[in-house]
Amino acid sequence: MGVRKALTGNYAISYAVKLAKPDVIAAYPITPQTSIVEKLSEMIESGELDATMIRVESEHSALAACFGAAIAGARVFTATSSQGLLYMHEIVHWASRTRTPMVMAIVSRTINAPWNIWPDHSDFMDQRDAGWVMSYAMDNQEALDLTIQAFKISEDPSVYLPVMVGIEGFILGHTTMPVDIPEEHAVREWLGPRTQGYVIDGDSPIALGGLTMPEDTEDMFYGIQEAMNEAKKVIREVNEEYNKLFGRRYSGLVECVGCSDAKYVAVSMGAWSGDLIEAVEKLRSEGYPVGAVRIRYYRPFPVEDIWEVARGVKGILVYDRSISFGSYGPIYTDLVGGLATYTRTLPYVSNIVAGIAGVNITVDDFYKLTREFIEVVENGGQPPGFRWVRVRR
Amino acid sequence: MSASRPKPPIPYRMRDVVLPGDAACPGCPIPMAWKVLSAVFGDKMILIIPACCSSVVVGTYPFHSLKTSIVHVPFASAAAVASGVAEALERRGIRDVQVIAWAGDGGTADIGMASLSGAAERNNNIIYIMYDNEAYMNTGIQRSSSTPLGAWTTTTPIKGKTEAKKDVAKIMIAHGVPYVATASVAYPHDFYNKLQKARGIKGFRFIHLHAPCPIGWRFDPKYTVRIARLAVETGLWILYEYHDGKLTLSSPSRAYIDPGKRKPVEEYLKLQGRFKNISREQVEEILRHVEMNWEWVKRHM
Amino acid sequence: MGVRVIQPKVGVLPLTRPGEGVAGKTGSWRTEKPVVDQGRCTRCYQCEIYCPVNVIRVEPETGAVIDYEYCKGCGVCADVCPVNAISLVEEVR
Amino acid sequence: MLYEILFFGRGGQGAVTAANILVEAAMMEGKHGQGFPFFGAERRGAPVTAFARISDKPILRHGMFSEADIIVVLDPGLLDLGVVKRGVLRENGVVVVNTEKDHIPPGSLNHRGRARIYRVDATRIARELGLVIAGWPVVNTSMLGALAKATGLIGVESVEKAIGDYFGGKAGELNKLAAERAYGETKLVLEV
Repeated sequence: MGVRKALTGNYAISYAVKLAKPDVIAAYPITPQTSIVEKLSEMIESGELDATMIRVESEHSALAACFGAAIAGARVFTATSSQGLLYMHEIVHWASRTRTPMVMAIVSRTINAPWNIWPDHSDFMDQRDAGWVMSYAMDNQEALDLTIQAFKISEDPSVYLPVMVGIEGFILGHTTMPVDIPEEHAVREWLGPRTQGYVIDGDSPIALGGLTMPEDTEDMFYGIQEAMNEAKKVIREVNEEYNKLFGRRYSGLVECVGCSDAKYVAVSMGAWSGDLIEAVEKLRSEGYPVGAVRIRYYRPFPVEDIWEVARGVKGILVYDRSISFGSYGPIYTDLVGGLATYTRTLPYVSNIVAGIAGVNITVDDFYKLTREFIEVVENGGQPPGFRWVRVRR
Repeated sequence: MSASRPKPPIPYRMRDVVLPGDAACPGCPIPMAWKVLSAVFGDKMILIIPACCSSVVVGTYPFHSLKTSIVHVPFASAAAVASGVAEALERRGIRDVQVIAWAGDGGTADIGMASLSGAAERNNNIIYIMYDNEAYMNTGIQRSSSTPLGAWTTTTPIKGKTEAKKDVAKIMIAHGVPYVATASVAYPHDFYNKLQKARGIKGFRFIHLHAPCPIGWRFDPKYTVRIARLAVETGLWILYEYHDGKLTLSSPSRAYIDPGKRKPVEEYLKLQGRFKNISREQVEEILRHVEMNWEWVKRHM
Repeated sequence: MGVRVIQPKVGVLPLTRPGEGVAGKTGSWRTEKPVVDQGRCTRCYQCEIYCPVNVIRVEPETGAVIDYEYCKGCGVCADVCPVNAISLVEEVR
Repeated sequence: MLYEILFFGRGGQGAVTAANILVEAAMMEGKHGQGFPFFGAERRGAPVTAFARISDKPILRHGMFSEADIIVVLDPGLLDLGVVKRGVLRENGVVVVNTEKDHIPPGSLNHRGRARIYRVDATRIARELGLVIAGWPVVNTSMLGALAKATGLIGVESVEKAIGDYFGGKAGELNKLAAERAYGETKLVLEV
């Protein structure tokens, strides 16, 4: 079996990448991502990892170089945050629309200006329409496990889409926790050699991404939507295989705590889900019939999984750590839209946007906000549909 | 025009890769240059093409007009994608395939400059060819930093460009890369020899290829080669190689080190509608730049 | 490092393969047609080297032969011919 | 039981490293842990805060906190500056201070209820062992030894093993020795 090490979330990702044995890594420094690629550079220079590091001059080139290496048959990895991810955005789309398997870690940091290095989900959410499979970890162990799984999912012929794995900067990125690192050989055997739908290596004269008429392009984009649907199945299978091989207990696209008898559910994603689960457990111990739904995979959006637990509940409270200005939190809009495809009578679905720009939200905050929501509904009232909970009011 | 007989095997291997019936405008020199590439590399090349005329020239899904591999990439990313492809090939032990970034002047001198500079500084194992038609032709003739002084474009519609042409080859020399050359579509043998030379060198190689555009430069398409040749014969476009810290003047340009041998620059300008409104002062300024360029070349020989 | 190429189970890849006439029979674009005077042709290859559409073949026996199916009629061949063996005539259809 | 621990030090004294080594030591005892720096930019010499959580159950909560069960002060000057008062010590909390003096001004602490205050002269231990880097006595490993003694939260053997793993070689040996000596020299100076 593997070993247990005390690792930051960033290092947990570095170790996961090492186990997946990429051929090429290209990255550019940005706080709070940098220590992932610093660690990988150290692994490469010490000979621990046989890979090529392309030390590029920008994030745009980081993902472009990864894209180039990937289509030429290399397993690749990069990582970034915030402005860096925004700078990459063009290539983010290029990678998915060419069905290029690759893995990128996003160490979330809010989008600037003003300068701010603290985490919310705005950088991650900015990529939500880009055709990447998107997962988000709750703790460092999951950061490692999701990163390893990302390679498997990305290279599955039913998927062939790039995968991004998110963690919050600092909250996981710079926080040391014990992490079980699986045995290298077992991971490599499970992942197997790199798989992709085509390879551009000069062996046959194919061209990628040339001018395409609307109807043909639409067919290609439709295929991405189909691949996203396939990805749901693949993610569940990969999870099960991984659990069995490495002794984990992950659920599929979402994780539910106390949902079986819940009349209310609180939905969240990321590290603060842990705080929310703690609050929900406290509420349950006090007799409140509430469960917590944690989103592990945001794309494809796990609406079926949420419907499973949400059908028949009286209220759903969605915690978003980013805001689509002029609209709502993105998880909320995805959830309401998704549930509306199942039913014409939705329960109360409320949205709380909080923790924006790195504002700390505690177990206590979750406890109070969730209890308040339940009590309003129980007392026959109507909870506010949308609230932006700020520390300074 | 000289009647020198070409040395085989150029014309024969030129037949291999470029398929007829592409989407280039009549007289476009892009496929001419590809024929020379094919003479050197056959189909063992991967062209990395950012947004430019070439993205369109090769045709529409599900076919493309070159019997070789192409990767179409976003505007600013040619050098970076090429770096990635080259590193992957290296790791896979594929040595007989040349990765070539093929980008226009906009994709090189403007939006692609950072990624170009990055790849050059890293000395990634690629050949970067900037085919320079001196404006954004694919979007309809807008000014680039490589547009020459005085030239009309749709974004310099009345006064013409008021600044001098950016000298990208010099910028690349300053990067200390192993090989930099200038070339012209009018001199395919010279271009061929430079590609052959570049082929034998490992690391980052840059070729700045002068490529007149009949549409954007406003001339009869049959004059593509004539105009490209005039650029050299007037001394405006100097063909040279820079290798191992030494600059070598290429044979087509050798005579023109003597200003007396150069044709009058007006012969070049008057054939092109884009210089219709160029002022006397601008012509003087161009001549001053020509002189400065030659002085620079002499200093580095 | 190994790489396995397996077709995707769903979707269409944005890949193309080489083909002639990606822009159609480009011979129809011509307004002028280059005509070779074989008696004058010296087999110097200039027209073949420069032809942007790659439709001219020079063979020692035949001299320059133009494939009019794709020739766009740009006239470059006529301009580069050192012995004026190619003339441009108005296209008549 | 979840313990939350605040480390107050100055940039360069290794408060963050101390938090991380503590997590490793807890891990060796089968416990769960989190160790992290203040989320932001900190500069050498300026006051810094590091955080740790240790629990026998998986830790769900994340992020910084200002209330703690244990406060570790790496630099006595921070007491006078009022920096330590930024952390609120919970009922029955423990404070461990690096100081040569037995007198700790009670007003320099912020405690909810009863508290026990321990001290150790970690600076002297570091100097005697030659643990000085770029002019700075390395006190963090001594303070971990003192923490083990004062709280019993973690065995000093685990602390020493984690220190050895973290530094390795001669530095590891010296730092283990520092922790061991601090463990022996730590004493209770005040109960409030």
